[in-house]
Amino acid sequence: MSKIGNIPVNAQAGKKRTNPLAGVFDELVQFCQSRSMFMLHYCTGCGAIELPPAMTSRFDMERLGIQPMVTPRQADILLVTGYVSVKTLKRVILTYEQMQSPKYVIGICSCTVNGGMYWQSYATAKVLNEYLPVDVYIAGCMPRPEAVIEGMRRLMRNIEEGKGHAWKDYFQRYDYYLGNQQHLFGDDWQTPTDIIGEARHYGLETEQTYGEHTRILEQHQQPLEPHKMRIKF
Amino acid sequence: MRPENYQLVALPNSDEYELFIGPNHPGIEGNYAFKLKLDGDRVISGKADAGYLHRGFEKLMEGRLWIQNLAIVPRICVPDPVPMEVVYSLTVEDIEKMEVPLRGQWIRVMQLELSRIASHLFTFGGHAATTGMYTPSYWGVADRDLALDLFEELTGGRVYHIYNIPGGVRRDIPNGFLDRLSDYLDYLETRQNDYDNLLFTNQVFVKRARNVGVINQEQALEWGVTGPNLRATGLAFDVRRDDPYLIYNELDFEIPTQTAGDCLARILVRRDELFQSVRILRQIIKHLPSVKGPVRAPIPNPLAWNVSMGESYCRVESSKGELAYYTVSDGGPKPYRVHVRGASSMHAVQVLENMAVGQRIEDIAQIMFSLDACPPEVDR
Amino acid sequence: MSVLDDLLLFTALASVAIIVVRRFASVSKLSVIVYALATVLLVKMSALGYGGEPIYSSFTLNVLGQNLYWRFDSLSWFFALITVVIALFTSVFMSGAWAEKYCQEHSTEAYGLLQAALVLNVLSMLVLLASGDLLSLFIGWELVSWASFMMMFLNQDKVARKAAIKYIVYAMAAAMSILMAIAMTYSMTGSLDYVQIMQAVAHLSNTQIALLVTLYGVGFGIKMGVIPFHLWQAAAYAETPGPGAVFMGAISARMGLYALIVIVVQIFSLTRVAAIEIPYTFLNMQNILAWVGALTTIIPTYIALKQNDARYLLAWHGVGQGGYMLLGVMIADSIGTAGGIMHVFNYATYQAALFMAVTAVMFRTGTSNFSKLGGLVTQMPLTFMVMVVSIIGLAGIPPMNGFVSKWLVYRALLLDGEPLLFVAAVIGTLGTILSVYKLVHNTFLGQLRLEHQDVKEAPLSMLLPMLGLVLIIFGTGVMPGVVLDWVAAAQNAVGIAPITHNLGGIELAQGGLDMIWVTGVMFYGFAVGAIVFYFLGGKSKHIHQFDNYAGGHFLTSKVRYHYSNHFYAGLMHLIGGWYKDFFKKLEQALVSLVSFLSQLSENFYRSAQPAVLVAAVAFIALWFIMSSFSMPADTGTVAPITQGIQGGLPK
Amino acid sequence: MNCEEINLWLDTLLAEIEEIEVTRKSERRVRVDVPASSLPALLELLKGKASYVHLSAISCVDWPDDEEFELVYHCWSYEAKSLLSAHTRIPRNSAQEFAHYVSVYDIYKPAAFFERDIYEMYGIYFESSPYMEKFILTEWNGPPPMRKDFDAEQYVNDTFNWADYHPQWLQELEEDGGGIAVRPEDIRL
Repeated sequence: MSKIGNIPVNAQAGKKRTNPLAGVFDELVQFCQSRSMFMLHYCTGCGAIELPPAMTSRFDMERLGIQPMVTPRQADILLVTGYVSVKTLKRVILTYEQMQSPKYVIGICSCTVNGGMYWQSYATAKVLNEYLPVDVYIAGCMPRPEAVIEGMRRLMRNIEEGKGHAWKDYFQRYDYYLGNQQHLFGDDWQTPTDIIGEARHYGLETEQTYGEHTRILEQHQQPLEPHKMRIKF
Repeated sequence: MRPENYQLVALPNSDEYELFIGPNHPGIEGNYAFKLKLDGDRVISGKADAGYLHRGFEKLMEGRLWIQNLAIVPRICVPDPVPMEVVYSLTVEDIEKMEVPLRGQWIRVMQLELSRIASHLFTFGGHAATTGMYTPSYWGVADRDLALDLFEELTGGRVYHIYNIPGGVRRDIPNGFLDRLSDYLDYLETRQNDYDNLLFTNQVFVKRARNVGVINQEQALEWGVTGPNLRATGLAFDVRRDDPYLIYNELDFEIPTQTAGDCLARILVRRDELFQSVRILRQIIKHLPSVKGPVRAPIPNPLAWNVSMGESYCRVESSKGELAYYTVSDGGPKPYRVHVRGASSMHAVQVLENMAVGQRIEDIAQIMFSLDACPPEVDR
Repeated sequence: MSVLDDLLLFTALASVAIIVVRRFASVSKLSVIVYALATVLLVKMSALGYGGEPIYSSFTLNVLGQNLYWRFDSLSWFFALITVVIALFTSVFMSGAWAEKYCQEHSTEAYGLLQAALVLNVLSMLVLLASGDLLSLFIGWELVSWASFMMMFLNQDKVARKAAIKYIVYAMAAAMSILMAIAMTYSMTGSLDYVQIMQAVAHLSNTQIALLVTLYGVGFGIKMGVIPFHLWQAAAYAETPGPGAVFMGAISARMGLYALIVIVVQIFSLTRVAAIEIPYTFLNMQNILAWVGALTTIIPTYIALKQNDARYLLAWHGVGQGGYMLLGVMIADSIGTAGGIMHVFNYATYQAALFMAVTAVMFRTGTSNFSKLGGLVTQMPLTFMVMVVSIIGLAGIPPMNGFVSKWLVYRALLLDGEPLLFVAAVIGTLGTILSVYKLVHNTFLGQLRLEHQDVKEAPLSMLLPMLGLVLIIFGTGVMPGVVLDWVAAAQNAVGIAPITHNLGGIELAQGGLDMIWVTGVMFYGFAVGAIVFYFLGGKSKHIHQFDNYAGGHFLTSKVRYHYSNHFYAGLMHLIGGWYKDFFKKLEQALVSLVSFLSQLSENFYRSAQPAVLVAAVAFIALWFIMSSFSMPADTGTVAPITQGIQGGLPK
Repeated sequence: MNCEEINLWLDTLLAEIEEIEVTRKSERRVRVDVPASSLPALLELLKGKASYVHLSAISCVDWPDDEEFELVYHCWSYEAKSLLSAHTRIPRNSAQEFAHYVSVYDIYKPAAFFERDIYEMYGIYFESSPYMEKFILTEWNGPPPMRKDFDAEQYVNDTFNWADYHPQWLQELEEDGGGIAVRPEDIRL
C-alpha cells in the first residue's frame, strides 16, 4: 500500500501481467488516456466562475486535450468546483458513481480540502476526501485559471506515470466512504449504482469493501436488478 | 434521502412527462435545478429547486466579526461580487453614522461600474450560448478577463476583491491605473460594433429571442421584478438614480429602457447599460484625480469593533437588479442579524416559474439566462 | 392445363374450401397449406423469373369480339410471388396464438371471415396479375377492390368502418376512371388486347395519350395512394385486424403500381409519355408522374411523423414508400426502374415484418398507442430485433435490402441529372429515419410501464414468420442479385433494358454497388468493436434503467420521463404549418361540393312545391328557346316567333 | 402628487392612526412600528393608497430574550421614491410548534418567496401563503437553522471531521513556534 496524500492506494491491484508487451501496451493506454480527458465540471460552487476563462480563448485548456463533457457516463474527470453543500454532495456522489472507470476527481478551491471559509457552516460538507477519493486538490480561493490548468497537468502526469489509482480506492474501501456518507445523510442513504457489484465486476473487492455500513445498506436496499433481456414465451 | 427502489408503479394516464434541468446541466445557470412538467415540447408547469448552493451565509455572518464578514459577502454572487461588499459596508456605515470620504466613494463607484461591465459581458455570453451561438460567449469571457486584470491590479484579487471596508476602500488606486482603465474602455468601445454585428443585431439571434419569455410591466411590478428585467418592460427605474447612494447623483448617465419585455429586450437593456457604465467610468477617470483626500474614514480596531446598536436597510443596483442588506446590530462585535435580499431572488424563482408555463422546451434555458438569474443569491 | 391454370384453379378452389370450413379451427392450418402449395406452384413457374416466355391460361372468353385471356409474364410472376409469400407468412403468423386470442375476443366466425378475406384477396390479386387484356384487368381490379373492402370491413370499430367506406368510395372513383379510360382506349384503338393496343399507340395523338395516361394514372394512383389521393389509405390499412394489415400494408396497394407499369410503361412506353410537353411549363408528362412520386414520398412520410399510433405510423409510411417505387419506375432508365420494382419486394418484406412486430406488441400489450408503450425491449427482445432490422431496411441503411433499392433510385436520379427529385427523395428518407426512430423509441426504448412488467415475448407462431422475414431482409440485402434477377426479367417483360447485376449488387460503368463488400466491411467494423468491448475489455455491465443521469437528479419510478406524445413537436412547429390539412380540406371541399349538388338535385325532384318546379322547368325551356331563337339575330333579320318555336321544338 | 406631497400626506395619515409609531430616519427612509394585528391593514393601505407597490424584502430577526420574532416589511414606492420599513413583533413560542403569522401574499406577490424563506429558516408558519413547503433546505432535518438557539458551530463540530494536515515541514514550523497555531474550531471570540 502506497499513499497519495492521505489516501492509501493499493497500487498492485489487479492481475500481474507477465506478457512483455503488456508494459508497452499499458504505457500506450496511459499515454492516450492522459491526452484525452473529458471533464464533467459540476459547478458546485464559486470555483466554476474560473472555468470559462480557463476553457475559452485566453487560457485555452483544450490545447491540452481537456474538454468539457455533459454527462458522467462519457466523462473521465469530475471537477468539484468549490464548496459542496450537503444537498449537492448527494448529487456529486450520484454523478461520481455513474462515471465509468477509470475516473478521476479534482477538488478545486479550499472549501473541498477542509471546508474553507465555510468551515462553520451547517450546510456544507467539509472534507471531500471522506466521501469520494480525490486525485488532485487545487487549493486557493479561488484558484486562478493557471492553477486549474496546473492541477490538470498534474493529473495528466499522474495518469501517464500510472499513478492515478484513486478510483480503485473507492471500490476497495467502499465501507469507509459509505460510512461517512451514511453519517452525513442518514442510514437510509442509497444511490442507484450497485458499487459492490461493480467492485466485484472489476475484481477490486477487498475485505474493506464490506463492513458494518454495507450491512446497513444491504438491510434496507432492495435488490436493484436491471431488467434483463429475457426471451420468455 | 433515500432514492426509490425502483419498483414500478402505475403511472398516471396522461401524456405529461417530467424533465429535470439541473442541478448539473449545460442549460442552467449555476448549481440550480428546474423541474419541468411537459406535454410534447410545451411546458405545463415549472418548479424551481434551489438550495444546492446554500451555505447559510446569514448564520455564518452572525458568528463572525464585522470585519471578517467582508471576506464572505462577495461569495454570495460570484459574477458580480463588488455590490455585495459595497452594500454591506453601506449598512455598517449607516448604523455607525460614518461618512465615507469623497475619494473613497468615487473609487467605490468605479469598482461598481467595472464589475457591472464584467458581469454583463459574462451574461451576454451565457445568453448567446443558450441559443447555440458560442462565439459571443468566447468573446464575452475574454473581454471580461481584461476587466478582471484591472481588478487584480486594483485589489489583488481576480474575482473576489475584498477591497471595500466600512468607511471606504482599503487603499488608493495604483499609479497609472486610470490610464489602463481608459485603455480598456477604449477597447470596449471599439468592440461595440463587433458585438452588435455578432449578437445584438444578428438576425439568427434576434429571431430566436424576440417574443420569447415576455413579461409586461404590470406583471413585472406585481411579481417584484427589478433591475434590467424591469427596465426591459419600459419602467425607467434604477436605484442609482431614484434612491441614490454614494456619488451617483453627481454623475451623468441615462437609464436605458426597452418596452417589449422579451428576451431580446432584456439583453438590449444590458447592452445599453454596459455602455452607460463606460460613460460613467469616463466621468470618473476625468474627475477622480481632482478629488483629493483620504480613501477611507478611520475605524476603530477592526478586531474589537463593537458597532453601535441600530439597524439599517441599504440597497444598491447590482447588475442583476436591486440588491439589499438588512443589518441589525446589538452593539456587539458581531452582527446580530444580516438579511441578504439577493437581486435575483425574485426573478430566479417565482418569475421564472411563471414565465416558463406555455413556453417551449428549447426556450427555457434562454429565458433563465435572459433573466440573468444568479442562484447563489437565492440560496445564500 | 398450364401451371397458371393450376394456380388460379387451385386458389379458387382453396377459397371455396376456406369459406366452407371457416367456422372450424382447422381453417388456419388449411390456409397455411394452401399458400404453401400456391408458393410451390409459383416456384414451378420460376422460369419466368429468369426471363422465360409468358405462360398462358387455357381458359379464355370471347366478349365483344375480343378475346379475354389470362397469362403470367415475368412482371406478374414477380408480383404474384411477393403476394403469395407474404400471404404464407401472414397465415403462419395468424395461425397459432393470435388465432386463439382473436377467436376469444371476437368469434371463430370472425376469424374464419378474416381467413376468407385473405384468400379472396390473394385470389383476386392473382387474377389481376394474370390479366392479359384491359377487360380482364378491369375484372381483376374490381375483384381486388371488393376483396380489400371485405378485409377492411371485418373490423367492427366505427373508425375502421368509416375508413373502409371511404376506401370504397375512392375505389369506385378509381374504377370509374379506369372504365372510362378503357372505353376510350377501345374506341381509339379498337382493341382491348395489350399487344394490339401497343401497336396502335403509335398512331394516337399526344392529346389522346395524355388523356388516357391521366385517366389511368388517376385510377391506379388512387389504389396506390399517390398525392393527392393519399388520404384514404393509412386509416383503412391501419384499422384492418393485425394480420390483415400485414398483408394489405405489404402488397395490396402495389397492385396499382403493377397496373401502372403495365399500362404506362409497357403499353404506352415512357418515351412516348415523355414526349408530351405540358404547355407553359418545362415539364413533360413523365416529369409530372415523377414529381407525383416524389411528393408522395415526402408528404405522407411527414404525416407519419405526427402519428401517435404505431399502426397508423406504419400505414402512412406505406403510402410514402409507394412514392419511391413510382419515382423509380418513372425515371425510365434501367437503374431507376429496377430500383422501383425491386423496392416493391423489399418494401413488402420489411413492411410485413414491421406490421407483424407491431401486431405482436399489440397482442401482448393490447395497445399500439405510443403514449401507453415504452421500455419493452427487455420483455420482447426478439420482436425488438425484428423491428430494428426492418426499420434499418425501411430507412435505407445497409446492409438491409431497403438500401439497395433506394440506392438504385438515387443513383438513377443522379445519373439522370435530376437534382431536385434527388433532394426530394432525400428529404423523404430523412422523414423516414425520423419517424422510424420514433416508432422504435416509443415502443421498445424508454421507460417500462407497470402494466407491461410481465409482458412476454411474442409466441413462436408469430415470431417465426417475423424471423423468416428478417432473414429475407438481411439475405436479399447482402445478396440483392437474387431479387435483381427477377427484377431484370420483369424489366425485360415490360420492354426496358434489364439492369446489369451480379449476386452482390449492380455493375455500372460509373461505379457500382457490391453489397457483399459493404456488408463485409461493416461486419469487420462490428467485429473490431466486439473484440475491443467484449473480449479484450470485457468490462461492460448491465445497469438498472433508473441508474441514469438526469442532470444530477435522483430518478424515481413514480414519474413519467418517457417523451412520446407530440414527439417531433419542434420539427412540426417549423414545418407543420406548410402542409397542415391542405389535402384534407381539399377532400372536404370535394365532398361538400358533391353533397351540395346531390342535395340540389334531390330537392329539385322531391320539392314540395310542384308549381315552383313547373315554373323552373318552364323558365329553363323558355331560356333554351330564346337562346336558339336569338341565334339568327346575328344575321340582322328578325325571325318570326313561330318559326323559332318550330325550329326549337322537336317534331 | 409629487414625492413630497405623497410623503407629507402619508406622514399625516399615519400620524392619525393609533398604535403606530412613525420615525422618519432620512429623506427616503421611514420606519414604522406597528402591532402584528394591524400590519396587513397597513400594507394594504400602503399599496392601495400610497403607491408603495414594491415589496423589497421581508426580514426576520430573532429576539430570544424578548421571546419575540421581529418581522420587517420593506416597501418601496416608485412614485414617492421612499422606502418604508414596517416593523412588527410576533410571539416567539406560540402554543404550536411553529410561530404563526398571516401571509401578505394577497397584497404583495413577492412575499411568497420571503415567507417561505422565513418558514424554513425560522420556522414561522405563514397562514394562507401559497408555498409553505421546504425549498432550500429540502434535505435538512434539524431545527430551523437561523434561530439563535441553534448553535451552528456546535453542530458542525459534532457532524463533520477535519482533514488532518500535518506534513513534516509544518511540524518543523510548529516546533519553532509558527504554523497554524490555533485550530479553527478553537477560535471563539
